[in-house]
Amino acid sequence: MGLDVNWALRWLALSADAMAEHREELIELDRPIGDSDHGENMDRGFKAVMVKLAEAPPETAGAALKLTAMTLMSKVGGAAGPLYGTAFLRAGTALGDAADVDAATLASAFQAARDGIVARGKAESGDKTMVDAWTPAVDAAAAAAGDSDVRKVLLAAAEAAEAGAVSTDPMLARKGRASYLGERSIGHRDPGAVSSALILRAAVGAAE
Amino acid sequence: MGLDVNWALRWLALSADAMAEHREELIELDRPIGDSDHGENMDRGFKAVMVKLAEAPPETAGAALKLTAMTLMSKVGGAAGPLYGTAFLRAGTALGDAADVDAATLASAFQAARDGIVARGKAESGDKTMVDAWTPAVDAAAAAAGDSDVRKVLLAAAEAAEAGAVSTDPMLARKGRASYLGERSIGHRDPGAVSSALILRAAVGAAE
Amino acid sequence: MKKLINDPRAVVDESVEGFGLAHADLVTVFADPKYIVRKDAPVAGKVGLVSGGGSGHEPLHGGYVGMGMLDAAVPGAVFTSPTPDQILPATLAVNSGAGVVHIVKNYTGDVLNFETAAELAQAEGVDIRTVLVNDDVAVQDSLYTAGRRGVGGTVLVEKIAGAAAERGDNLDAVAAIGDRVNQNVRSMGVALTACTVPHAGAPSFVLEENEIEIGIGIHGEPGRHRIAMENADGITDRLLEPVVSDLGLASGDKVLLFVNGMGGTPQSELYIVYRRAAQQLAGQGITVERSLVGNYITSLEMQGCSITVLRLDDEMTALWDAPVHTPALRWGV
Amino acid sequence: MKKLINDPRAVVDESVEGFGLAHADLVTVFADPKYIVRKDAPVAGKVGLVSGGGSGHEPLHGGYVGMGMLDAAVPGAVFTSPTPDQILPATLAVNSGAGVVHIVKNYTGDVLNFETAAELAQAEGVDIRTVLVNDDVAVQDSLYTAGRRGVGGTVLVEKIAGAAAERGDNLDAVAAIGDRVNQNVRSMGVALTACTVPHAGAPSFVLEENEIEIGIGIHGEPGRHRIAMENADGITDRLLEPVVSDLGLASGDKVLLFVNGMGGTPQSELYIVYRRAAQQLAGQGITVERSLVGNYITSLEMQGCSITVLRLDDEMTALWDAPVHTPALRWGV
Ligand SMILES: Nc1ncnc2c1ncn2[C@@H]1O[C@H](COP(=O)(O)OP(=O)(O)O)[C@@H](O)[C@H]1O
Ligand SMILES: Nc1ncnc2c1ncn2[C@@H]1O[C@H](COP(=O)(O)OP(=O)(O)O)[C@@H](O)[C@H]1O
Ligand SMILES: [Mg+2]
Ligand SMILES: [Mg+2]
Ligand SMILES: [Mg+2]
Ligand SMILES: [Mg+2]
Repeated sequence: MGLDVNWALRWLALSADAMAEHREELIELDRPIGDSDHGENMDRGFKAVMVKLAEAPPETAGAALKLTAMTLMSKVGGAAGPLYGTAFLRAGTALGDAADVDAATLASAFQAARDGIVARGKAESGDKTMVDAWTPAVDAAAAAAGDSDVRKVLLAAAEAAEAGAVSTDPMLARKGRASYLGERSIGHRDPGAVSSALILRAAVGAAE
Repeated sequence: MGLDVNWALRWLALSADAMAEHREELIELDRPIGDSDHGENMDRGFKAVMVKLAEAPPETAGAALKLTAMTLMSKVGGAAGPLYGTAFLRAGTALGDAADVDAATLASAFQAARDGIVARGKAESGDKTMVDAWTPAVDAAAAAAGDSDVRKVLLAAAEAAEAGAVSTDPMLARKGRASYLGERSIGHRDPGAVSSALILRAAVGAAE
Repeated sequence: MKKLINDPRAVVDESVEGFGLAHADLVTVFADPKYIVRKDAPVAGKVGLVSGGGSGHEPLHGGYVGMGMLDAAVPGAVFTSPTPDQILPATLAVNSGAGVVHIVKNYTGDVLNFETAAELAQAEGVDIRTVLVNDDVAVQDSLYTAGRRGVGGTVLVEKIAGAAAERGDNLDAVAAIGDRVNQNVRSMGVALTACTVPHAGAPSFVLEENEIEIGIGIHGEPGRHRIAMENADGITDRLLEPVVSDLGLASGDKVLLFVNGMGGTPQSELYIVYRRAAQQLAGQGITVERSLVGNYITSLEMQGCSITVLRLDDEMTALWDAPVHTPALRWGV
Repeated sequence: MKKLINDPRAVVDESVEGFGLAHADLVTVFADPKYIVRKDAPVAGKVGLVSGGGSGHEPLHGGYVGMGMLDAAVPGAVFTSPTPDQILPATLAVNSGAGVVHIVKNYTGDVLNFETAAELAQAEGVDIRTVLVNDDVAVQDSLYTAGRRGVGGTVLVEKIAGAAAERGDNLDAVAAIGDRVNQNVRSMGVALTACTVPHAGAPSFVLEENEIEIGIGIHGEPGRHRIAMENADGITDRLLEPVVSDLGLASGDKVLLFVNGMGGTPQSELYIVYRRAAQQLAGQGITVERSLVGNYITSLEMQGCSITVLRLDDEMTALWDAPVHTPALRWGV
């Protein structure tokens, strides 16, 4: 069984729930090494996504992700808005018109999302950004895609993203607002990496 | 024995000491019903008086009080500066050129000081101002002046002023900054009444 | 107490010195006794305008010295009126022979010190008029009190009387327009936090996280009453209503609406207050013809604001619009 | 958190609305998507200037919309860059055909969102140039970081590039003068207290009574390091020294000295800082030709200041002096 438009809609709805639920946590993470707005930005953005999806329900998973991309780009602002916007745009494009997404397409969509983030933000692994959640997620998804079970791909990606978010703790930030802090950025978790892991975890829940 | 220029100089020096010592207390009294500057103003003013007296030592008690008046007027500012300035000016004038001040002259000098304060500030008894220290002091001094012991006059004035300052506690302020507070001025002691009592107490010490 | 200062007792000296350095093109600063005069004072044939008061209300008054506004400002210690030995030389320095108007905020200390200075100046042959500003509706006006304080309206009196002097009005006319502004202006303020006088070292009062003071003055003194924190619209209504009713404003009136920050409030918040006040006035058929939003008469770092409304007539509007060139207010030049 | 606001999420909406009401003679405010344009935009034949960024820095940027400065400002949420769907219509609204310059502070979010908007505008046939402002010497500049932030220098870039556009410079020339200002300007800031983002509800960091943050940005983010409280002269020296040495200023240079308040600092304190900075520059033979002191680029109610120095040449000085008529900066008109 593949993943259809309803999975995509559930994914986005669960992502919106996660952003609302973790709003304060993401604000708190953004406080010591940022500007205390990541949770507010993501929550505002995904609430707007829910409105847009309700206004014009998309017919494919790809279309749902593209609409999400446009909405995040126009509603989130900050660094996260364009980065997530590009990620969802590239992922949506990778899914194409497929009614059902198979494991290989899913893995390549994650890869496209990650590449989009890197293309816009120019961060490398270890720079203490959301890339540090996405890159291990993409690698794990690719490895899991072999036995063509989409649920395993989703799970592998989510778990790797979560580990990736934790791995940002000891990193010295070299991109984004946290980089202004130099050494003082060490010992804090990157908020964008955490929101990325939450979104990838929501994708698992949507497929249950 | 009367009071000579050395008594006046000691009085002013002890007043300066009292203002320095009670600076914080007078600031604290001025905080809830004023603007937290009375102690600073009086301390600054009497420090300046000390400098002036040292620069050009006066020859009579009257001259010492007049120099004090001019200095307080030009250095204190606020309400207290002109009021104390006028008080010392009128008192100095009342003493005239006398080398030794007798009890009757002393009492009339206190009276002149009080009248000066009233002339400038238009406060009546019970308005919760320094007048509530000066008026009982003047009355007590007049009563004590009968047996012509200047020390008794000084002591009577100081004690009455101290009681007068305490009596301002329950008053509702009708003059000065505290009047803006209306009912909320009740329950606080007037800082100008307290500084007046300190100055009159210093006059006692100077005669010991 | 955390401040960008050196010696707490040198705050006014050093601040006024820096002010003089930054605005040497507009003003001359005298250090002892301390006063600030317009660079080109005395202006031949012009009535001189002098104001002053305690420091800590910047840009009032030094920021308003210059063409079209004050000829001199006399700063006292923080929150303490200046002394006659400052006011007198400032008055003499700006007298061109046409006389001098003292603009005095109604506080016992200011009144007494300016009174003495006016006597001394008159004794030296300078004709003096005094405009007393007492626009604070938070204070009950009564014969048996010190009367209303001078607050936000002071800025408007200084601008409009300054314009009248600049266009050549004589001494009585300048004083008369100053009085007219004062009669048509009312203010009321609120504090969200107290302020700390440098030499006092501790806040002038303590407000809990959910309390605000309504009816404060500009000296960190407590207000008329303390209430639970409200939203901006609610607070705006509380300040505006007594101002409008005391002025007796009616539909068809034209006003200047002035939302003033107390020093520590972000501009964005002042505009939220302005929005509500403008909407409320519009709802009553009152036309806001001119406006002013910002930190113009402050209480050190206090958070809060005041609302001032001036009932305009055509002459006041024209004088408000007239060119002004001071460190803190400038237009038309 | 105690603020003069209603709904924490409506702060920008209501504040910008109030701003529009107060300055209806100068600007037109669009609510959704939100942007502010100069009343008479597009000005025929003139290069358009658009800037923007997170809100909370008022008067930046909306306060600088008007003759001689910006044609449009695009306010994001508090401390959050605006989005392309705001920047694009603002850009289109001010394009007279002569092209549009985007003035962008160097933050990842601002850069990415303006980048997208520029692409979209270009796709609609508008010629775009981008001037990136990155004047904050507190940030180590390196290929491997996000680079230096844009802070106080932004105000000077907007004024001087705005004057160049107003006198009729073409697109490349306006962008070039903007870049030249950026290359010759450096800044550094200090916080005495943190600020509280309305939607976050708690301060962005906590400073003890005896601590200050050196090298802060304008978003309530922590600085480079925390030190024990010092006096104003000591703090001024700490801010000024890296600015002067990074600029490579030498005796004989002429500069503009800009002491900026972060929003909650009294003007009197800013002049104490100005005094020291001016004295130090004079001591090094550097001439302060122009100055600016006040709250021009803020962090909500933060207490603290920044020092910005711009090395002037005759053209920049003339463009600085050129008339400007905006809500927050006005002279010569
Ligand atoms: N150059 C970049 N590349 C990838 N991710 C980045 C980059 N810059 C910032 N980020 C991510 O964006 C997150 C911050 O997002 P957010 O707080 O919403 O925006 P802002 O930093 O503009 O306030 C960071 O935690 C980080 O994961
Ligand atoms: N009209 C008045 N008549 C007599 N005394 C007054 C009057 N107004 C104020 N005072 C006295 O002055 C004192 C305040 O002095 P101070 O704090 O130095 O001046 P300010 O009120 O200007 O800050 C009050 O405590 C009161 O005793
Ligand atoms: Mg952030
Ligand atoms: Mg006092
Ligand atoms: Mg006082
Ligand atoms: Mg942000």
